Amino acid sequence: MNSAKQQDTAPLVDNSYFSAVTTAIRSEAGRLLAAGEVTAVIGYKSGRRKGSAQPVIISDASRVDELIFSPASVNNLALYLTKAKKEVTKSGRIAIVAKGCDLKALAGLMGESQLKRENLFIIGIACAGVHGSGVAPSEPLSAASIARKCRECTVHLPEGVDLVAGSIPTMPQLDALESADLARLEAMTPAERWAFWKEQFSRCIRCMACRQVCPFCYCEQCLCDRNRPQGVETTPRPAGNMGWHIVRAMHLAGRCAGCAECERSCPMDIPLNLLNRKMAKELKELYGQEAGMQPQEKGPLAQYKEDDDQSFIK
Amino acid sequence: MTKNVLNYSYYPGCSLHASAKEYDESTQELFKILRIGLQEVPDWLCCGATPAHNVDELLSLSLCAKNLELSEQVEGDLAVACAACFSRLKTAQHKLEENPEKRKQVEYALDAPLTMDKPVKHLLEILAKDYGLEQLSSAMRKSLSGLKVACYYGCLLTRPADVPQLDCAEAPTIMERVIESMGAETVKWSHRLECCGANFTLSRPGVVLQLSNEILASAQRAGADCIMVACPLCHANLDIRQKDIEAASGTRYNLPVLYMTQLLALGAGVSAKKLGFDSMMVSPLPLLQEKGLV
Amino acid sequence: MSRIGVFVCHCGENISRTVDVERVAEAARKISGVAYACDYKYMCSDPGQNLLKNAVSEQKLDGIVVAACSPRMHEKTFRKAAQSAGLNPYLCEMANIREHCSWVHEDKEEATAKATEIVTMLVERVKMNKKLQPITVPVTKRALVIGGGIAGIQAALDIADCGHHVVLVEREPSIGGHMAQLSETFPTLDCSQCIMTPKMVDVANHPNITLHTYSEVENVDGYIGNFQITIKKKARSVDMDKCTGCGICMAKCPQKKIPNAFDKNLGMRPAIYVPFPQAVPNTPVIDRENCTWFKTGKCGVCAKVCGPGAVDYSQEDQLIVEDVGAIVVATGFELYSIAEKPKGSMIKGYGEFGHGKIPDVIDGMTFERLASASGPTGGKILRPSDGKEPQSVVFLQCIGSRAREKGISYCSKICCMYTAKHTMLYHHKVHDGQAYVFFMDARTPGKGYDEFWRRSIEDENAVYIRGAVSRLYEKGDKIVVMGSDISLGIQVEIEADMVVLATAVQPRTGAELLAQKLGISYDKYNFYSEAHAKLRPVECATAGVYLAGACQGPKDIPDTVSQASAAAAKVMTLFAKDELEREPIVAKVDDKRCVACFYCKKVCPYGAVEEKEIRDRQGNLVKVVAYVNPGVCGGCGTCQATCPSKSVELDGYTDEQIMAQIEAL
Amino acid sequence: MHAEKLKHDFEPKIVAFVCTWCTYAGADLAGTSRMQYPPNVRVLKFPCTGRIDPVFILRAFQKGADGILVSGCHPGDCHYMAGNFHARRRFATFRKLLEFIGVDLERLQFSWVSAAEGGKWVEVVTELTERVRSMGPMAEFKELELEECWSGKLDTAELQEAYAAI
Amino acid sequence: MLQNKNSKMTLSAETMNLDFVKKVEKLSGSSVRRCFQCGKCSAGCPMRTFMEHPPNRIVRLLQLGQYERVLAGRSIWYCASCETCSTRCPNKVDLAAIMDALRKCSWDAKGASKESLVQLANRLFLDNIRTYGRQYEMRLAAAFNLHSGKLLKDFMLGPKLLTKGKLKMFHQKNKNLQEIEKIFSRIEELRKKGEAP
Repeated sequence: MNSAKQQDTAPLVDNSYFSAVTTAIRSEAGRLLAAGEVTAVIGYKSGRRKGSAQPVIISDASRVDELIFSPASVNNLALYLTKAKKEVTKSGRIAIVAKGCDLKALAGLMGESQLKRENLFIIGIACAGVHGSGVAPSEPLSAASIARKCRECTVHLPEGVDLVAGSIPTMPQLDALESADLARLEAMTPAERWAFWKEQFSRCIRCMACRQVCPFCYCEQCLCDRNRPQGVETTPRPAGNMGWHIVRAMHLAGRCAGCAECERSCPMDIPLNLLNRKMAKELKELYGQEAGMQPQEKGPLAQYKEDDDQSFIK
Repeated sequence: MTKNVLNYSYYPGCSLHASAKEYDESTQELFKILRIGLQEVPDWLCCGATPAHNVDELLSLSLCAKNLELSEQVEGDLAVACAACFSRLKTAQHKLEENPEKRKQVEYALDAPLTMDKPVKHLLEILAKDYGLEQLSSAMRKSLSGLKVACYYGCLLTRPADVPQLDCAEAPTIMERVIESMGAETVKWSHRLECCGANFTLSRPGVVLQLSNEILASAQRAGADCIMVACPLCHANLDIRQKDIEAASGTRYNLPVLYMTQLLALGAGVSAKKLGFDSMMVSPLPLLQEKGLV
Repeated sequence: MSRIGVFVCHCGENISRTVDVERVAEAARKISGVAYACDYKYMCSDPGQNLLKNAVSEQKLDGIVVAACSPRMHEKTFRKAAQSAGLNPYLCEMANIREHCSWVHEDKEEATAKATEIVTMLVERVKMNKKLQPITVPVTKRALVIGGGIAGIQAALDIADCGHHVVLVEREPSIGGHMAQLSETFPTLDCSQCIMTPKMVDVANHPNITLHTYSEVENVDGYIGNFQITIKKKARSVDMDKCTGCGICMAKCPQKKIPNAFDKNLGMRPAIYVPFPQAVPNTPVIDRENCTWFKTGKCGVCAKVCGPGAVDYSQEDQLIVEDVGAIVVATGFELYSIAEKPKGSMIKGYGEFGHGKIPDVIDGMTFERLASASGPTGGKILRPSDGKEPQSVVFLQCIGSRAREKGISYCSKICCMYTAKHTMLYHHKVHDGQAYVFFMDARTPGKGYDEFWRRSIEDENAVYIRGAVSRLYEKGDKIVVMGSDISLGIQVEIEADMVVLATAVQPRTGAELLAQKLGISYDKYNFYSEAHAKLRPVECATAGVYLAGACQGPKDIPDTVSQASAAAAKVMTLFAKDELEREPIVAKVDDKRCVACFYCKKVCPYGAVEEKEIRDRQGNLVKVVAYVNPGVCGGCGTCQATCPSKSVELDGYTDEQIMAQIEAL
Repeated sequence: MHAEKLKHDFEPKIVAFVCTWCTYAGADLAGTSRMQYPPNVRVLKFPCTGRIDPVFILRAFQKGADGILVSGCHPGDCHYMAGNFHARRRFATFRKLLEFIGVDLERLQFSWVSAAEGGKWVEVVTELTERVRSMGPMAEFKELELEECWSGKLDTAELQEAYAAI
Repeated sequence: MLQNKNSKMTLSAETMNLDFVKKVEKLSGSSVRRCFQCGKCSAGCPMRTFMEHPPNRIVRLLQLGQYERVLAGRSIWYCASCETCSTRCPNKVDLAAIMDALRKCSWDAKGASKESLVQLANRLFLDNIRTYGRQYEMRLAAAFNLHSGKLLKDFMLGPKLLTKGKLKMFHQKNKNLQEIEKIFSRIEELRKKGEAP
């Protein structure tokens, strides 16, 4: 994880890009609220710390200038439609600022009939990338500060949105650290992998941040909190942790949008996105399906083909 | 001279006056000792046998009809020794009763109305049914016990099912029953009803050798001491040609082929000398001596 | 604290030989929550069951485990016993210590240990069992019959005669189907029309039958006992109530030269027509493609001449909805044509027979129309090409059928018999004509069938030649047939005046579309699949749907009628009860937990999951949740395994029950 | 097989999750035909493989199973039409996950055993039992169960290497 | 005319000689059509190996009216008249009788038959009856050998039989020879008048 530290700290994109995106968001938000096309806009505003950004819900046209977009606009705002601020959707049509990965989450949630496209105005961001975890918000977006997921992002330019804010500046090719890690893990023996994950999960303190921040963990009661019957131990013991992370990965398989919020929000720096990325990869190989920017009627695990691979079945 | 129990008119058939004379002799002897009267039909003529019906059914029918007419001169049902003649005569009766058109033609040929009602009986039938097996065994003087006999029916005794009605066409037992009543032991064997190829004795002896060989082989497999026949044609092929068959097939059989009447007569106490054993190609005497029958 | 009773069976010696049953009972007593344990020689015997019943009442047991044979053997027996002892049957579980233990192991120690563990697991499970009540579903005692051929007619009449209302839907303007097209029927050679038309009239006049002709099933909702059927009534352009069936419209219609499909296009019909004189209902329809009025807006003769003014050009297709409790599918078959291959047909086609380009190469049904007294030739066998009487007719069997490489591997079943019939009809009508039949085998399994076939040869002069035909070609006005007599091993050549092909019996084009509407399964040929090839031959796997006739596989008239009556009987059995009772092993949704992701709905093989709105007292929508219709749910539990929030539970196999077993490992 | 098995010092615990229509019936058939197989297996009956939740497998491992068998109807024979098809995808995915986590898949067997395949049931169960026996106990999950919290010590060479690798 | 037994059949009302079939059915008193080619006759026929057309094929050819093919073959002459076929036929087709009928047709047709020897034997046999009334093997054999040119056939057999008194060198004729002659001649008459087949 820390291998990123050695990277070059030169800015990847010019600040004008971010200001361009910001103005685009503001003007559209203003127009929408003024015209009453939407009852609220979900976006980012600057936080107290210098350069930081935090989610904001604006329902008053006069406040649109609070809206910004910066390398610190890391949060996946989809969360605010299903969990964090669920009730906003009740107020009417909502505009939401979405990076490519956030858009995938929105698409997924539509596929799971949590959202209706017609109730949303999606302001898609032509996204250059955002900060990784543990980066000072004031830092420019550099090879050093950019999030691992962004280094190998395939959805810089959102599709099927109502408006695309900004345009992607030309960026250097960054080497894909996550894929590299994945490859390294895959190359290990089962025993080595077990050792690796055992170590990782043993650090887990079960703060459940990963769950709280995940747009797809919208269950009202998670089965892992149940004790009659208890499928997964709730205490932060190695056994329970292992169970929790396996169940979580399994539940996200074929759904995860790859926003890596879980990994970002993890206080113990557990590389959770590796699991999600791995599952996405496997499902694509097995059934040629992956989370995309368009809603899918059925995910890979909600359907079957009569000739699915069964080489592993005797 | 005591009175006969039964009386028959007798149609020996051509062979019995020639190659099968021992069949004729033994029959006479047997019937004498059983006190069954036999009176040969005067001036009987050849039934036409296979050649006739092969190519000229009308002729075949006419010859048989003529014989039936001739037989009327003598008292008693018509006793027939030769299976072929028996088959022809029965068939003729059968067909002429069934088919008025053919009957008309035959009546024209004979220039006389047909007299068809005289029952035609093979010797077997007479012995087994008319005379009866109990009487037969009570007539036994010397048991044939220990003698393993393969009873050979050939084609014509029982086939086709609805004509001779001597016994079941496919699984007859009449020969076995008759000879067992004289104490003999009969063997189960596979070729009792196969054809010996009689028809080809003259024209295609090769055929005969092949077919008859299989019959002899089967009898030998079944462990028979001898084969018993009720038909001179079968006898001719199995006995007279046995040497050639052995030569052709390279197997030694040395299976005596005896007429049913010879064995019965022997059992009924007729002296072996009168039964023409010496005139057979494969001499049965060694066997009979071994079994203490002569 | 639960009070479980454990009953260990010796099964004579079958269990006790390798399992120390006393010790198993002993061990069971020590399990917490077990109030009573015993062993007995034959638990399933009367004394055994009484032992159990008494224990239940004396020990006040609230759950029992019978350690004996496989539940597939005796679960019902012991649950009944439990019930009669006043215990909910679903609080009784069986521990399989015979098939899964005593019979498959030799070592007594091991077997006993295993048996004990099995019992323990089941005890833990039964602690979690809930009382379940059998599910009841109301039954709408009306039946839908799809298809008005002999199968549909028979089924409809049987059900209607039993006093239940029947909705009969027929795609064509008249009922009757293929049987109405036949001339005579084997093996008795009685005239098809004569035995068919009375039945058709019965249908029309039956008080319990609602007949929708010229109509199709548009949509099917619901489940056994409670289907909602949407039927599309196509615009007939003639008012059925006003029309008297006088037929003057047809007589006066200027557009008369339209090939009549009913006569296999040999005869002609007007644009306003009934397919055949004995049609039921005897009300014409306007064929809008060919009607001058609909093409040009001019003409309108039929309307002018119609006394009662029944002709109504403004009619439109209408959709009606019928509620029924059971469905009989009787959509029948169609014959493969070598001219154009039906959509979806796997048959490669018969170029060697001229692809239907040779006019005097016809199929069996066309021959039927030629031979039919009410047919286009008034019953004269005449060649389509020049109307001459054919002096030699060659019949070819198994065209398309029994030809794996040509696409269809099955036997069409009826051809051997109808071809034999054809040779007779031909011989009766053309005395000096000669009929030849090329065949592979004569398949005549049926009462009087083989005799019938032999008759065509022995009394009716048909010459049967064993062997398939290689090809046909025209030579002047003759058709040369190149075949071979395989019993002789000699090639045979015949110069025929006419050739009749016994072409394959196939399902209706688009049969699969109806199947999808009904949610029933079909094989690779699109024949509808029965639930069990031998023991449930008229039911579909989908409850409440039954099959009759050739839509399920090639059938002759007797077989079709039998199956139709069988299907009717099944429907009556269903209707004999006011409510359906079924095992309560169904999924239930916990409204509080459900977050409406509808994964359950996506994976449910039965389409049993619906969306349910939850509203507060004021009626505002609180949330939408999944709802499992107990009438439709098959009880597989796929929904529960898929549900992320585990808010759907399969009764009888709840997570609690299973986890309890796992914990007890 | 039986006689010498008695000598083994390690008797693996095998858990079988089976559907009631095919595999459970198949196991019954093995019984009625008096076939013999190791007594290590414990059978849990489900209506359909479609009902089997990966959590159960996880739980069984944690509860000390050394080998697990999941078995149901052959494709197309499912009593519920499609349950086993869904299960097939679910477990294909779950295997990949466990593999990635580092669970040795030799311990997790899937099979189709029809009601007529008593012989196959015996074969599958015996094979799995003997295989797992030779692999020894399923240490991984058992350890986890025992540990209150992992020391975090990199005490083995492979562990250090693995750790360094990331 | 057909080149060989495998040359192609062209079937039509003309090429299928059904009158011939009717004739055979009349002569034999057995149905030809009834045969459904189960092959049981050929299965049991002791002479099958000597025939180029097995019995069932003979019937099949008849059914298709292919009489030349039937008569040209030697099969009909290799039938031993053992009646096995007729006895076992599941359809009561009297094949033995049909064979007789066919042989008669070929006999009358005097067409070149592949089996002249059998015919010769038959002819001599019947001549014997006509001239003597009964069979005398010696004479028959001698005559046969003379006519067939196989002078030494069964040469060794003769003397043996003689010594065993089985062959009579001298034999008397039947006294009723003229009656026999009458039968023969009246049959010929009948045939001339066409009142008999």
